[in-house]
Amino acid sequence: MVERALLLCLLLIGFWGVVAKKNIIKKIFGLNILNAAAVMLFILEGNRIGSEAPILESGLAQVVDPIPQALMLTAIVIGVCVTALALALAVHLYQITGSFDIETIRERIQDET
Amino acid sequence: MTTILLILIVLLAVYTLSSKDLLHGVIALSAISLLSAILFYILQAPDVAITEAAVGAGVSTVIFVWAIRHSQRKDDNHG
Amino acid sequence: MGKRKAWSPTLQACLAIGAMGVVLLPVFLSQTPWPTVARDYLMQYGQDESGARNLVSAIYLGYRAFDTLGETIVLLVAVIGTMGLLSRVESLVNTVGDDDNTIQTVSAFSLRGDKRSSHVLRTHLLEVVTGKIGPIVLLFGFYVMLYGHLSPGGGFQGGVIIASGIVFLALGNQQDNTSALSKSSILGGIESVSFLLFIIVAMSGIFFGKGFFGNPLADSAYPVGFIVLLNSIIGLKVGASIGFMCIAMMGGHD
Amino acid sequence: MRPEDIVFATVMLPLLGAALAFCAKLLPKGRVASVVEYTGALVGLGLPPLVLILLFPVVFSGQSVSGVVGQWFVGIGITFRFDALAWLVNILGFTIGTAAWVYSLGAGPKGPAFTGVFLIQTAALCATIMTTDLFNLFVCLEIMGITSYVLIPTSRKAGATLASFSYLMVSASAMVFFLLGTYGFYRLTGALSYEGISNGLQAISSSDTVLSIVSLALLVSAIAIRVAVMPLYGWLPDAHALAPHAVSAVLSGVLIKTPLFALSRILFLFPAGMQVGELMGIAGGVTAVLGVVIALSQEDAKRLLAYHSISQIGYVVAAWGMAISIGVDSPAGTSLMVAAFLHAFYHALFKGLLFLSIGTTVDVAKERNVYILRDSIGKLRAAGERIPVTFMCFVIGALAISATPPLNGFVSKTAITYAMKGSLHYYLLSAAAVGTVASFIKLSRIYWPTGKRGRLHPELGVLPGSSANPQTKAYGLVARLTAQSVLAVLCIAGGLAAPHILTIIGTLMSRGGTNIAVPPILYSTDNLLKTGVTTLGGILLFFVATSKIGSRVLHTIRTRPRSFQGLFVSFSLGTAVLAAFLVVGKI
Repeated sequence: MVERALLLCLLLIGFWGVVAKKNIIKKIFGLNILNAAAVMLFILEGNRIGSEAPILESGLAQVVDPIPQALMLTAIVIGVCVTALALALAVHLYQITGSFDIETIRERIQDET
Repeated sequence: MTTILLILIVLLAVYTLSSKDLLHGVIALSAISLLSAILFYILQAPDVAITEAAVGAGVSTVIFVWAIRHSQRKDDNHG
Repeated sequence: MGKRKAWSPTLQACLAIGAMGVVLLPVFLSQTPWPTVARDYLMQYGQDESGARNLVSAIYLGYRAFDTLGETIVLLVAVIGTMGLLSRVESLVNTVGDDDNTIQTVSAFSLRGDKRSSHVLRTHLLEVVTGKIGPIVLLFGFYVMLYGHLSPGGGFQGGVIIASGIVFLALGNQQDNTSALSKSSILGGIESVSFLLFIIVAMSGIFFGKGFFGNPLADSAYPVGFIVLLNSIIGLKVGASIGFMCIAMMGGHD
Repeated sequence: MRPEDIVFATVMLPLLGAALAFCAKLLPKGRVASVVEYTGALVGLGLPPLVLILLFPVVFSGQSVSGVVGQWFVGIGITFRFDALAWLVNILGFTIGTAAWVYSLGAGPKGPAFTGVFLIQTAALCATIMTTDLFNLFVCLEIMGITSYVLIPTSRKAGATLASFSYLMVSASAMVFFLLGTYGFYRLTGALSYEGISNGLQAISSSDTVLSIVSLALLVSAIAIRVAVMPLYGWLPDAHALAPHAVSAVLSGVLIKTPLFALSRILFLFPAGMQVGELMGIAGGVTAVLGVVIALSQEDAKRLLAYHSISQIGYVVAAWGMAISIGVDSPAGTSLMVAAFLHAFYHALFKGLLFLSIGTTVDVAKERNVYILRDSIGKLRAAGERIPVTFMCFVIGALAISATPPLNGFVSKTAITYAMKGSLHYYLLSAAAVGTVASFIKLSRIYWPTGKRGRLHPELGVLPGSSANPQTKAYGLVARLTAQSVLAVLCIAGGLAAPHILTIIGTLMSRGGTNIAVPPILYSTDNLLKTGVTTLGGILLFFVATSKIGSRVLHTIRTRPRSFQGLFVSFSLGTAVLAAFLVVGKI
């Protein structure tokens, strides 16, 4: 229970970063944290029904649920790909406008066009 | 144990978003990735742990550092 | 909607986060017991059906391999997009206002450009150490890649390790002739060809009556061959594309 | 070859084509590389329609092909379903995709990398509409998203990079919430396929109902971001206005509609789905009106079109939502669904046409402001453009979107309003139609001739992306004009052949292969009278809008504060409202 409350806390911190931070790199930090919180929730809860890693050994034991783990492999990779693209866009915006501040960037681009 | 790790992760997350120096933020973020890799290992998810360590702490840190090297380290308005 | 300015941004943010927090409460605090149907099925039949002892690999490359194809596509597109933007970042630095309208990708780069020679970070020590470690890292990457069905790891993780091995080799080569593995054309070639191979392997099940993304070796003595094959292709592809991206990023200006 | 395998050709052939295009990237530039690239495009865009024709008898007789990818165990593997809905959306995707790609040969970004990414986007569209698995839907939506983030900034405008970044941030955050919705359903039912979730939900205890509702709300609002219904539209105008023209045509023609129809697959199966449909229907009606009001206030020609896309998607969402809230098995529901799809399809045709012809014009004139840009015909002529084609294409597109008989816009808008006569949506959409006419009168001013001869600065008149080599330039011109004329012909044909098309789509949308949709009466005196009144109202509104007071109001609307933060605030408040609406409806 405490763990899930902490995860909710982590998720909201990430969301706060995405929503309220002006610096676009900080926004990307927030997106990463948001993603990590969702991944941790899946793994944490999938662990509740077993005690062994899902690699079958000779002895019979209850393994944890492998499905959330397989799904989260995909989710982690997609998260990193999106982060990479977001950073490339951010650097490009910085090269155009000379700023990381989202409002400054918006103003400078509007002035230009 | 998991609770302690999660508390550390939450604290690092707050630091990541509030630090003035973006490079410190990147390092805190890769620390979060490492801690969560340990967490996944404890939670019987070795595959996810390896992926998180390789991708989260490795590749994404490289990209973040590249991005910051191409721009500026300081968060100007800090808000 | 015109009067948004009256609200302060902080208040708006608090409202958004508060609303989301309330919505997410039932998701995070649900006490419903976690379902065990799929786990029980996999424990009983998973190894026979896919041949892999590592059940995560069995799902990742067997039961739900279509998701994995999607994931590699996302990686491919992300690398193309990043490289395209990267080339524009570089060109903006060199010639401001250059504006031609064809999609570009970084087609040729090397760590040993003129700019690199004065780089402080590249000491002799670094070159020697990375040059020696590189092959070992590569070997480890291949191990993780090929044994993904038995132990933790697999194509993707192995691929990332291979990519770091390639980067080490690129950093550590002391002669002016860049090592073959870190050449952009070779890496790009491996990436494209392995993507083509992946799609052909995915379709191969059709000719064995197993359907799209079915296991063509399901009835043979070694059903696990399919997973090993997919692991190797993914490993090569991921290693090439991430290595490509990292070298291009490190080879840029400072 | 079993039917299950043939169905996947629509996904695999574009991917194969993309792989070929990427291989072409490796070859040295020249004839061989181009041949490989064009072969890839042919494989990816040309062959799948043939496969679709092959599959037509199957879906027309009311059957569907469904199963598990790779014949794995159904509880874990990915299930899919290829039915009439998937067939129709595929046709939509390939028609617009092919036209846009051909246009892109003439102007805008091109090259193997562009072709490859474009083909991957098409494959993702087909996969999105076929899948019946929540996590696979997540992956497909991510592919669609990431290809758009890559394609939007290829126009090399500074604003496009910002638009792409905003779109990325808001939709990537929304996808995390989609993942949490998936988590909720998996926790409750242990399944990821829609069928499994729907069966599992019947057995849950009442204390878990709230979790199931919240999960559904998270999924719906994450998809609604992609569809750009009213509170969640903020990312769209910049992205669509600043992307390359070919990409704009695909984005607003196909990309915002596919997730909507994919969502209907989820909603059919859930008890709370009807309420979601009801709420989204109202949101759609409001979107149609507000979108057109903002469109009327715009100065930038392409941005005006982008706001129009929001307004027109509002029509589609209104009819779609109403269909789901009535229930798609009833005749009324089926007719609404038919109308919704028809409008989605026809909107893709005429909006694609408008984006391409306006795109050519603004590129030639190097000016996007509809107040400054005048006498484009003269400028086009001076640039060596084939005037009749580009100008006629614009006229056809503008008349179609303003619902002038007998063009296709008239048919689909009449079909929608006919099916929803008497409801609140009916009045909202009629109001939106007036605004559409007014805003297109405003847009067509760029072609009004002035007294002076059209003159060009020396550097004007060169289309960005077109080559200096005269022979290549000629090929490019042919490609652009072909793409535009094909779309224009389809617009006219879609209007003339409307009764047949309505019957075909009606049969496809009905269960069991017999048409239960009520065919709308198109050319009744009522409808023609209404069209006349709408046109007059539009002209009147145009004069009101150009009056002093009108232009001041529009200026206020245009310069309303828009912030990045607002995107997220509306997303999270929208989700909260949706969840609250569903929870209250349940208790």
